[in-house]
Amino acid sequence: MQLGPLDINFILQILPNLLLGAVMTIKLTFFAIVFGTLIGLFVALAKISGIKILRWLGGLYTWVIRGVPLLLQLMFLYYGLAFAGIVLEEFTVAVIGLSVCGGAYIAEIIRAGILSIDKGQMEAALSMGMTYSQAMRRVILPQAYRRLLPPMGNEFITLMKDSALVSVICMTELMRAAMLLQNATFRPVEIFVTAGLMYLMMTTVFTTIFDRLERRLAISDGD
Amino acid sequence: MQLGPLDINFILQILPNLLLGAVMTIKLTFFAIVFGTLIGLFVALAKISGIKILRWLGGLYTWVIRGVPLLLQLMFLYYGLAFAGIVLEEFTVAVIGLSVCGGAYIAEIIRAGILSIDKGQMEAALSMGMTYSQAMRRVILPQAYRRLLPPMGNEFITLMKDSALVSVICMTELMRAAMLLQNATFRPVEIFVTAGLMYLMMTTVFTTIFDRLERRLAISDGD
Amino acid sequence: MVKAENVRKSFGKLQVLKGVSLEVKQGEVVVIIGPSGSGKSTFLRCINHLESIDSGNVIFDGQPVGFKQLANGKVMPVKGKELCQLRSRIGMVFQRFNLFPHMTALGNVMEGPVTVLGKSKEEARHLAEELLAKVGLADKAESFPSQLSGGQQQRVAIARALAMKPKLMLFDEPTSALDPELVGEVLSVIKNLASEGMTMIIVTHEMGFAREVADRVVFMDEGKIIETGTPEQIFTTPRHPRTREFLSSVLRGYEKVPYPQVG
Amino acid sequence: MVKAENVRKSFGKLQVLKGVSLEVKQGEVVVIIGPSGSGKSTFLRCINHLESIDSGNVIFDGQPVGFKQLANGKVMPVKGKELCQLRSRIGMVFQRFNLFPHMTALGNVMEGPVTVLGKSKEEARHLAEELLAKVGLADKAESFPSQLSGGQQQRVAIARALAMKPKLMLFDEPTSALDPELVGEVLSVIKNLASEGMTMIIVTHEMGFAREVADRVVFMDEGKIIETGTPEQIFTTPRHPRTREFLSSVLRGYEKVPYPQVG
Amino acid sequence: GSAEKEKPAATPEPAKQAEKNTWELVKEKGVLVAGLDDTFAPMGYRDEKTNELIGFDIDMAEELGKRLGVKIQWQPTQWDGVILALDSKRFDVIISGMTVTEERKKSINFSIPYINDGLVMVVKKGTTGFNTAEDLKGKVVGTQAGSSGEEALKKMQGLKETKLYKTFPDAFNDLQIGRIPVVVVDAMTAGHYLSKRPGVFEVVGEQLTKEPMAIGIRKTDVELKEAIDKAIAEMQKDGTLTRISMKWFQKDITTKAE
Ligand SMILES: Nc1ncnc2c1ncn2[C@@H]1O[C@H](COP(=O)(O)OP(=O)(O)OP(=O)(O)O)[C@@H](O)[C@H]1O
Ligand SMILES: Nc1ncnc2c1ncn2[C@@H]1O[C@H](COP(=O)(O)OP(=O)(O)OP(=O)(O)O)[C@@H](O)[C@H]1O
Ligand SMILES: [Mg+2]
Ligand SMILES: [Mg+2]
Repeated sequence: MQLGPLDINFILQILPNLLLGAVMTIKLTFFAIVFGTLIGLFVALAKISGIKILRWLGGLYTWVIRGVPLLLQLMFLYYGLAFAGIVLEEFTVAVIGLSVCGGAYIAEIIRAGILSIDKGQMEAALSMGMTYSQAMRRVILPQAYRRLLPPMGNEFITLMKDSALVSVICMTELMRAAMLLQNATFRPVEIFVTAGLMYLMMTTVFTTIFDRLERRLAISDGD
Repeated sequence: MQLGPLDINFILQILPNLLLGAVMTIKLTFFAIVFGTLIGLFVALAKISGIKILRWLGGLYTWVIRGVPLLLQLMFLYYGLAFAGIVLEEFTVAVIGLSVCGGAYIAEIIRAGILSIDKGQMEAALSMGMTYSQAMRRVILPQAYRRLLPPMGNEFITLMKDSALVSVICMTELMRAAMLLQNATFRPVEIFVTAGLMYLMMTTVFTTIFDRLERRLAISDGD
Repeated sequence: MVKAENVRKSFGKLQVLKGVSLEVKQGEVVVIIGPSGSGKSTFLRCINHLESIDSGNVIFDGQPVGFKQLANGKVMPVKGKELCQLRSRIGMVFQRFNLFPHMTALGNVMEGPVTVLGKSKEEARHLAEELLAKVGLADKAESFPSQLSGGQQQRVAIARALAMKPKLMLFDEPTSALDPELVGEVLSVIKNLASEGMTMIIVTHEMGFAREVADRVVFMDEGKIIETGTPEQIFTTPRHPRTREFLSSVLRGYEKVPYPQVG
Repeated sequence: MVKAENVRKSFGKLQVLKGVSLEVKQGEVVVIIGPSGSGKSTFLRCINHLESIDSGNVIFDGQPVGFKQLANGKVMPVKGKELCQLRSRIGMVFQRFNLFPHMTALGNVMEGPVTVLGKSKEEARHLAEELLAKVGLADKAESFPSQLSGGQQQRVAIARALAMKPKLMLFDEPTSALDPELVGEVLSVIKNLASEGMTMIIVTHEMGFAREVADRVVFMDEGKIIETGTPEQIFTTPRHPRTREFLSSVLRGYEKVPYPQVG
Repeated sequence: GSAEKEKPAATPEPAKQAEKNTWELVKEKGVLVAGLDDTFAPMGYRDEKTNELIGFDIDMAEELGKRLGVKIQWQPTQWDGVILALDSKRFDVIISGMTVTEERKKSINFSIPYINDGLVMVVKKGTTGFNTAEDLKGKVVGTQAGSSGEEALKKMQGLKETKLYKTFPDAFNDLQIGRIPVVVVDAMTAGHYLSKRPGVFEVVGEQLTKEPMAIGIRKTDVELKEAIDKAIAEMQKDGTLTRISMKWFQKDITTKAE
């Protein structure tokens, strides 16, 4: 069966392999989001905290990570650390690399979100006798949350796409699955078009979920 | 000379090659910024125009480009197009790939910037007898400009780092220069550390310039 | 000068103008009053085609504005250039000033003559300085809008509109975004314009001012013109019950806080 | 109840409080007046340690707040838990309300008892409903702040502060962000509190209200307390020339637009 | 490896056969564009100081060009996509120590071989237990994606995993790190990297395959192949190849004239 330049039978043949890759992409993205958000939250809190050394460390972290290509970071984690005696598995390196990188961006997003909350909110919470962390958890973060959604959604999609880079450390996610297939069959057109559509589908599903979430939050919030 | 695990003499030996790569990185980034901004401007205008088909095309463009990893886009431009008979040079592919990708993000940034300008500004301009394009050029874009600076600065840094990806199509920019050196010398540590520092320097210089620019604009604007 | 014939306009399902006809002669000052949401702003914006109309005609200076109605009742758009040319002869002053924040007061006033009329910077600067002096802001030429009070901003906006040497001026509640103590300076500028014979259509809630400056007062409600007449007639012996009702509710407020004395 | 001794506070080079001492007794209502920038807000914020002080002492209920001055003149921080515990017994109402926008009125009032005092939701809800009723907002329990008028928001803020059963209430210009017609409802709530014997320190520009509710009026200027006295004494026979000057400038406005009658 | 049936590569129909063939075009321009993996030491790679391309293939192609009367223009390419790039006419030939394999023969033509090479097993010095191909069973084996090593490993049964690297140095790095126990690589590449980190690795066991290396040519370019074959045969006879081999490998591993 032929569809323009695409041989549908061939696509069906390679689909299982690509799907396997896509599952790995999703897995990586999921872990990167979870750990990246955790890292981002702590770094953001460090960067707005009153403790100078924490602010400095947070600044150093975001500066370095955002200033160096992820490709290089992955190389460093995979080969560099290993030469220093810390040998990590591909999957571990991939998750750490993506989380650490995503974390730097998420930290900036969360920090901006927190700073956008009126200072009076923190003062009101403190003056009620809340501790700093209670005020963060009960008052500031819930408000920042909604403003964070759109940039976080974008960042998550970026992470999903960046997961394509872990192919350099021999993780077989969707991108590398496509490359390997291409190597075996020398038929780039079907392979890359299919892989591209799969990425597009995944990112679109993601965007849609986030849009929904945003709209739901907007309603539940009384304004 | 030895500095921790780093052999300084060796670093001095490889520096010229890395610098050559860095120059290519800067060249690529420069072209990507220029063309990306042009593309972004036109796509942004298309997406807010009154003409449905333009809006639709603009939407399609940003959706696809932002939904698919740049790595895949580069592969497509390099191999896919070649199969369709359009054989482009590496440099051309690299610049097109980076510009087209950057353009999609810049389009969203510009669009958001334009939409953030009060509707009354456009109305005031039109009611004076300006054409739509005069109003855009004289009234809307100059105002949007300042709000665009911070996100544009970020995007430019992203482009600089993304230029590392064109190593997959054998453009010898900084990232690939590092890889080639490691092939020839088999000494990854010095090479990747130096390359990382060079990236960090370039992105930092960029950030600093943008910060300055922002501050200068803030002053010159009378508020 | 300007003539609206049976103008209709809907936003989605909401019909905002339900057939409005109004003719304004050269040199005449028409004040439009009416409750919020009655379509006053929309009507004003239809006159210089900031809103397109669904049916009807707007004729300015003998030329159809934006859309013209053909014999078969269909409407046809008037082209871009022609439209800009038309708009450049109608000045409009908005409730929220809409000065260009990235230009000085002088730059705001020079912008139209230079960009739209293609005058030299030299010439435009002279004109602009003259006009700023006329609205009492000669010393604020180099200030940016953010450095001016609301009343000063609105006067710059008026100067900006006048710089195009318009044949007709439209004012949409020019003082309603101002602090009470700043209202007077703007109204006095408008009164001077009236006394110089400028043709104007003014939407306002300042009844005292309407009474003083209007040749004719038009009362609009729910997208229709309910009643037209001289200020004396409308304010003292309104014929229509809705007019009476509106005026009594507005004037109750008006008697308590008189509009600032101007001139 | 609360005692400030020689409190000094600088922001960078600017010394905002230049040694302020004030004692407020149980059940007393102290109103602080003074020109803008005189340090009134800063002083209030020092009392519950929203600002740290540079030197001096603040003693609340026998305990030092935030910092205590040692014998050698050095100041030592009071620890986190202790500080929160102290703050929970001092209610503060801000000029800009600072309600939590993501919680209903009821949620705002319940928040403190549940989170800080660890009460059950059940108990907190009962208390909150009672307090909302007390400030006249029983029917607005389920409204979000964005759905309330400024005056209603401020009353919820007062209820929120009362929910902690504070021994002292601090008000920082509680009505200055309100439209004039909404001022009365908030002042009447505060007056009721006063009549119930709540200890309060109130910063306000409403001189009529100050006169009516204060046991003692404190006049601050340039970071110092210039004069203290009963309302009668301060308003009719101020001793210090600066007080006279301030009052005469304020009361000129006050006589023109009397503060709305409350109660 | 992937199990699907290999189909012949989708070679695009050349624009029109009636037009000039590639060899005519090359002669006309005086330039032969050669694709190479410029990370493939010691066949073709970049000198770390001058950034110049050096290696056996570079010297050999220089001689080849002289005999053909054309200049060689090098076009670096990603080895993963080398056949794709040849098919899409990014260059005219592949001169990059390309091993002649059955799989590749399905997609492209080869010149007569100019080097006899073969795959060997490389391990960390002191590792025992790798003597024959059988010993790879149950092991994680590393090699470069798209290399002849990958193709050979694909045919073997019972491997635990074939780990495919972007470049051989990456694979050797992982070997040293200990993530993989063995790398399968052709003998002369192994020689190069062993000399760069002396004492870390060693070649063990028997040579796994005999693999001739040749120049890759599009199936359609019959005339070009003829010309190249003739030139290589000359170089075999007059000792040019042997000379270059001695320079790069200190021994003669070139093919001999039949
Ligand atoms: N762009 C728009 N889209 C949808 N509805 C609109 C739009 N502009 C105006 N309307 C609606 O049209 C009606 C008339 O609006 P208009 O602004 O003309 O009233 P108005 O008489 O000027 O009132 P006001 O005194 O409050 O300015 C209102 O119900 C308004 O909500
Ligand atoms: N966080 C701060 N950083 C720097 N300066 C501050 C800060 N807070 C207040 N100030 C300065 O301290 C001085 C006193 O401020 P404060 O708010 O206490 O005055 P106030 O008497 O409450 O005035 P107002 O009646 O305007 O509220 C002012 O000059 C103000 O600019
Ligand atoms: Mg209106
Ligand atoms: Mg204050």
